[in-house]
Amino acid sequence: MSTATRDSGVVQVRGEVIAIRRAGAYHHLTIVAPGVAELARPGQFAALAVGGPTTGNLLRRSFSIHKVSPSGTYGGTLDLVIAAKGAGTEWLTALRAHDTVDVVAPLGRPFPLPTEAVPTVLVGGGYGSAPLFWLADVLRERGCTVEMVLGAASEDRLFGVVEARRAADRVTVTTDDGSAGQRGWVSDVLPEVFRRTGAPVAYACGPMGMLQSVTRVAAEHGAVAQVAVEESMACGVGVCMTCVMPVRGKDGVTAMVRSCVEGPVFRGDRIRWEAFHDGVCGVPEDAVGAPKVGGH
Amino acid sequence: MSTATRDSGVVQVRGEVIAIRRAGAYHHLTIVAPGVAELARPGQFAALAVGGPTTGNLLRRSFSIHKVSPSGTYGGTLDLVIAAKGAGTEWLTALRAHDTVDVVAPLGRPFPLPTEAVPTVLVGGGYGSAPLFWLADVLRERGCTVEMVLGAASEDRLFGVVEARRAADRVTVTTDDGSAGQRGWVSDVLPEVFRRTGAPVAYACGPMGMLQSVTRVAAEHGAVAQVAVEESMACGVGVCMTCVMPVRGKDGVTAMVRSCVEGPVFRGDRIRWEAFHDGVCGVPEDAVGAPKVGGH
Amino acid sequence: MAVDLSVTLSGRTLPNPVMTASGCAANGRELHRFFDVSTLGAFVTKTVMMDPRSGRGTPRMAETSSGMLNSIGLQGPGIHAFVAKDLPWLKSVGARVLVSIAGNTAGEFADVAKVLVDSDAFDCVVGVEVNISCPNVANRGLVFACDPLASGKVIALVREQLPRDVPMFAKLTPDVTDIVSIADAAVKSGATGLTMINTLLGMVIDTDRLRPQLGGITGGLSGPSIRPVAVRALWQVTAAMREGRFLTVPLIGVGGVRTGRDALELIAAGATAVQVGTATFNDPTAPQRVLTELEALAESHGVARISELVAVAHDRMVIP
Amino acid sequence: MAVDLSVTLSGRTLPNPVMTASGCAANGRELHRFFDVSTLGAFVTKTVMMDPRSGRGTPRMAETSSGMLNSIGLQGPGIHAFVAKDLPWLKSVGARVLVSIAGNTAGEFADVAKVLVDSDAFDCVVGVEVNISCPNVANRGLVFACDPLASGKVIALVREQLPRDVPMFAKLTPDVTDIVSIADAAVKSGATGLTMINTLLGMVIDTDRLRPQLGGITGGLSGPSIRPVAVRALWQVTAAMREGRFLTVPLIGVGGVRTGRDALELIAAGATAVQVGTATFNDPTAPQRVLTELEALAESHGVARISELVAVAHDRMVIP
Ligand SMILES: Cc1cc2nc3c(=O)[nH]c(=O)nc-3n(C[C@H](O)[C@H](O)[C@H](O)COP(=O)(O)OP(=O)(O)OC[C@H]3O[C@@H](n4cnc5c(N)ncnc54)[C@H](O)[C@@H]3O)c2cc1C
Ligand SMILES: Cc1cc2nc3c(=O)[nH]c(=O)nc-3n(C[C@H](O)[C@H](O)[C@H](O)COP(=O)(O)OP(=O)(O)OC[C@H]3O[C@@H](n4cnc5c(N)ncnc54)[C@H](O)[C@@H]3O)c2cc1C
Ligand SMILES: Cc1cc2nc3c(=O)[nH]c(=O)nc-3n(C[C@H](O)[C@H](O)[C@H](O)COP(=O)(O)O)c2cc1C
Ligand SMILES: Cc1cc2nc3c(=O)[nH]c(=O)nc-3n(C[C@H](O)[C@H](O)[C@H](O)COP(=O)(O)O)c2cc1C
Ligand code: FES
Ligand code: FES
Repeated sequence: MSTATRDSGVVQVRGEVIAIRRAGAYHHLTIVAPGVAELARPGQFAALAVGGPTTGNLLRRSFSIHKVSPSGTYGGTLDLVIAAKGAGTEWLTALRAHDTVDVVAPLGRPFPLPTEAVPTVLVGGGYGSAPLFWLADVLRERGCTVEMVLGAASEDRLFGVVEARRAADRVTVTTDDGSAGQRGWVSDVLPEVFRRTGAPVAYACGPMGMLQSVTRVAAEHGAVAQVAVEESMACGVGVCMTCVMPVRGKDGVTAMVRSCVEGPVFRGDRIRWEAFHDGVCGVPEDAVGAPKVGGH
Repeated sequence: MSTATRDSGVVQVRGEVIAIRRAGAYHHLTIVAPGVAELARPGQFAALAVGGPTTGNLLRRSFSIHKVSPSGTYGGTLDLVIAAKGAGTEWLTALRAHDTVDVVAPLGRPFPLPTEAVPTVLVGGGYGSAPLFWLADVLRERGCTVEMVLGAASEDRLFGVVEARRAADRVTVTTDDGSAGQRGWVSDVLPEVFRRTGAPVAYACGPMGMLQSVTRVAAEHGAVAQVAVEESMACGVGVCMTCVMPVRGKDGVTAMVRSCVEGPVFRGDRIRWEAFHDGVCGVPEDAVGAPKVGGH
Repeated sequence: MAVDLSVTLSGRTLPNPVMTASGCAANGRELHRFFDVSTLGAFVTKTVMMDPRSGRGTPRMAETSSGMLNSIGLQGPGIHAFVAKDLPWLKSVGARVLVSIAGNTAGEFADVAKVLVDSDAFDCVVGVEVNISCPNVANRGLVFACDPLASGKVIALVREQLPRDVPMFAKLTPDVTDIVSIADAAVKSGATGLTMINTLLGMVIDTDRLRPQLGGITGGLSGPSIRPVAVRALWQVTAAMREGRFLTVPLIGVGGVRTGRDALELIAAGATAVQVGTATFNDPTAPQRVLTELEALAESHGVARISELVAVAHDRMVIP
Repeated sequence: MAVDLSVTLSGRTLPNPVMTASGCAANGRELHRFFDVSTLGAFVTKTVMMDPRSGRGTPRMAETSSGMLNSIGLQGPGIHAFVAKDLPWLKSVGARVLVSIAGNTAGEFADVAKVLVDSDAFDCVVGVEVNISCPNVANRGLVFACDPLASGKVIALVREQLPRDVPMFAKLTPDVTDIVSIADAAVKSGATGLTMINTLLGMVIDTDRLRPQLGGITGGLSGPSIRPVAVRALWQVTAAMREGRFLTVPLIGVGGVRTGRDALELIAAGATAVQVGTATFNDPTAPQRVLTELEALAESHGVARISELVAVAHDRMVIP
């Protein structure tokens, strides 16, 4: 079933859905996907083909890996949390047990882990919390303390509040409408969390606006934010150049880098947030190879 | 569910598959399709949308109506016999009970029935026999005797041999490879059948080559052949002009007529068989509006 | 609050912007079994020429990924039979009719228009669509709409035959290097509007028989697969008109519309009205369904009139 | 019996006719995780220009029915970085490389070719693909390949830089009224082959925001939706060559190939080799899978050599 893929850290496999259940506004899928669990690290993602043999939707859909388990009754499994929003996610969330789906995983760079046992803050927006519980487990194994902040528009759009209580040392919940936890945004509660924990590092996954404010608040408290971004991706494997964003390298030089292979996790302070505006992102003038005035 | 369609003899309805089972090389589908049974006559067909919401296959697939039943536990049903050969039929034959499928039916002109109780010959090639059992019932209700000839390439490609024994007064089976019945083609046995029955009319459904030979043999025995043709159809409802074939009208004038609305049943001797050649059909020079030499 | 769906095309006000596409709805009777064709903004008839035409041999179609190829060869009864039978029927059910015409020569277009204008049922005609995306017998079969001069000539000759107040739409092919120059020529020659786009020239080979699948070898590609080309063509011509490169005329968008959302896409690019073609083969009620879906969508955008959405995307670009 | 899959393109023999398509496979490392890129007939690199280029802003893609739009804007490292890093890597894994080059001006194309020819790893290069489907800065951004003169000029200048025995393919856009005249100009100016087709110009409007979905407004349409246009272009140019209108050169087919059957379709229309582009985004092993499927299909047609199937459909027409 699984395609042996040249010891390259990624497999392509015809997965079998073994469980699919609602979780608030989302669907939680468990897929038998041999080979993925052994390779995956928190923060990486999976790219799924959608629509079946007659489909007109050719592009893969990407999802953060929620968790993996190397063995089990059915072989290694992969868990994803999917919000139905368009043709592809509607097809995926309508799958039934024993249906098959083509999976390429794991993809992208995982969250970098601290070398020492430090306090950490994990921030998830909506389904963005999906990869954080597994990350929390790994961090706690390394002796880090984990404080989690989960935010969403409304209660049904929160994911994993119960699991958070198990995985983290402390959990704060916010919703825009106050239907659960504190009314407001995660950025409202974050300053207090950083103050309290003195965490030198925050991990975040969620909408771009949230990632930007986590980065800002972290910086204000001397912390580094590691953020998992979500940019439109056509291939997910690094060959199409659609998923780029302006990121400053270690050398201080900005380039349009592929978020599927050099991300999806970036240091928040390296992302050129000012280039993003209402769903569109421009090329900063100082980026490598940026169009010259009057040029291309 | 069913769209009331203006008392126009056809309905569009979201059908529900209630049974699907193999029958030799074919799949036999029973679909709840309220409204169809009341309107349908033997020889008409149904056009089904395929592929589901994300599909890239836009065109409907046409199938002879095998039988209908106006009421039942589930409401009116429609039975079709489908050979999986391409994307659309593969999708249809992979449907499971309770899946839904968009059906437009009944379409086209049915087999014209004799006004008197006469002997009749019904000839089916492959799945082409599907509409003939229902036709046989109707003919026998009218006092006609029915003799059936079923032919196919091999035994698994015969459809309804058992049902034929019930529906007809006598049944002859032929297969190209001799795996069932007599080895050979239906046209090998037909002369004898016409001689024996003295039938003034034959009804046939199957591949074009077979329809042509049924027409020829019928004519040789002074009988009229009513044949249900199969031409590539994009719409099935008469609006696209893809399904045309050269047919001589009552006035003797040949026109390119739509087989979906003026057919699929034509008098065999009206079809300009000589225009067909290896899957391609030309426009006879004497057809209405035929290209003039050097013209369009 | 209900959205006002009416649109005005070159002086004629239609109750809504949704139409059938020429050649995808025959001349009305067949679809009338599925929905009342008079509920559409207009009914666009199959292109008719002077004489009856048999069209091409078969196969005439090939399914393609999210689309199809056709090579019908403009089969039709000829303009005299059309005005004697089809047009009166459309009038009798209360349809507003946009009549699509063509000719083998520029002169034939004009002759067809004349017969139409002189016909009894002409008062149900809300415009003429001049299908210049067909071969010009006088010029080695080159499609009229591939050449600004030939396009302009046809349009000017047809214009002479039509009463001043009858809207005339030139239907353009996308198979050109510069569609704006063809649009320009058509408008300068008297087209009061443009319909875009006709099919793209395409071909399918049967890989079992290893020969062209269509009897006519090449065919016209249509369906959702070509919608991005239609949107682009509407956008380019609208942009040129907004820049004042030629007179601003209404555009009718066609190409790959299957849903109300698709219709809105063409409208936002610049179309005042929208035609539904190939999607009708998938769903015979498609034109009516598109209208219903479009209405709901316009409502969700909070506009009072659908016309507020015409070309709206030109004003909403984000330049970061 | 095994089919001989080898094909000869302008003097270079490749083990099989399947390639990646420029811009759909990056420069090899990423796909090499999924299959050994040296097993393909050739690996076609992302178009490279003189200087590093950031490409356009985002969004750079929109999914369309059976296809997609992209507006990457030729992002790349520049030819110097390419010959320093990418080409040696491709050589190290044993790939045969078809290098795609472009320029903002005709002169820049030639300069890029010169750097390539002078590079250390040049011996793994089996040809140069000249991507003339990009904007000509000197002519108001009009795409070179839309104009026979501009196309010819680029080809002639690049030809001067390349050793005689290095195959040179001109990559054509389908967005022209007459692709045969562009093919003619390219061949007359020294192209030893042609690659067809590049993407079609298209556009998608986001119907929630009512604005163009791509940052670059328009983009290139690719994928199975455009295959009928690719087949038609290959057919027309092959027919013209068979009629002796210009020198017969090998064609590389590209456009919508997803399966071995699709590849065979392009081959039967006239392509000697075939590139797999957008399908790779659906399935990262697509180029290799297409090769396997094509081999099985050729076998089922009972040919000894795949080259027997090139343009075969031109000889198999049924004229009833
Ligand atoms: C690294 C990464 C991780 C993600 N993790 C999750 C997750 O855990 N759960 C979840 O529900 N969603 C996640 N997403 C978003 C998810 O990929 C999109 O919601 C999904 O692709 C939308 O597909 P659709 O067919 O429903 O929508 P459509 O709008 O029909 O999609 C059209 C095209 O746009 C692309 N696209 C649309 N929205 C997005 C988006 N936000 N990101 C990337 N591509 C997009 C699709 O892949 C497709 O190619 C993630 C995205 C990325 C890039
Ligand atoms: C009046 C009529 C009655 C039919 N009855 C039956 C039946 O009872 N059982 C059965 O198995 N088949 C029947 N067929 C044939 C059936 O319609 C085709 O096998 C089917 O359309 C093939 O679809 P596909 O997606 O599998 O093949 P594809 O090759 O993928 O089809 C591609 C396109 O070609 C059209 N097409 C291909 N073959 C045919 C064909 N033979 N006739 C019409 N259109 C075709 C399809 O509709 C589709 O639009 C009938 C056809 C007609 C016209
Ligand atoms: C079967 C068929 C027949 C057509 N016949 C005509 C025609 O006679 N005249 C015309 O102007 N366009 C004709 N067209 C083109 C359509 O009107 C329309 O411009 C094109 O199909 C694109 O729209 P669509 O994608 O919605 O089908 C035809 C299209 C199809 C599919
Ligand atoms: C994301 C993307 C990037 C592309 N970049 C290039 C390019 O740099 N140079 C080029 O010649 N063609 C480029 N193309 C065009 C492809 O090489 C190919 O000609 C086209 O996509 C049609 O083939 P397909 O349908 O198999 O994708 C690109 C296509 C896509 C989808
Ligand atoms: S999604 Fe294709 S390069 Fe990142
Ligand atoms: S199938 Fe469309 S007219 Fe017959």
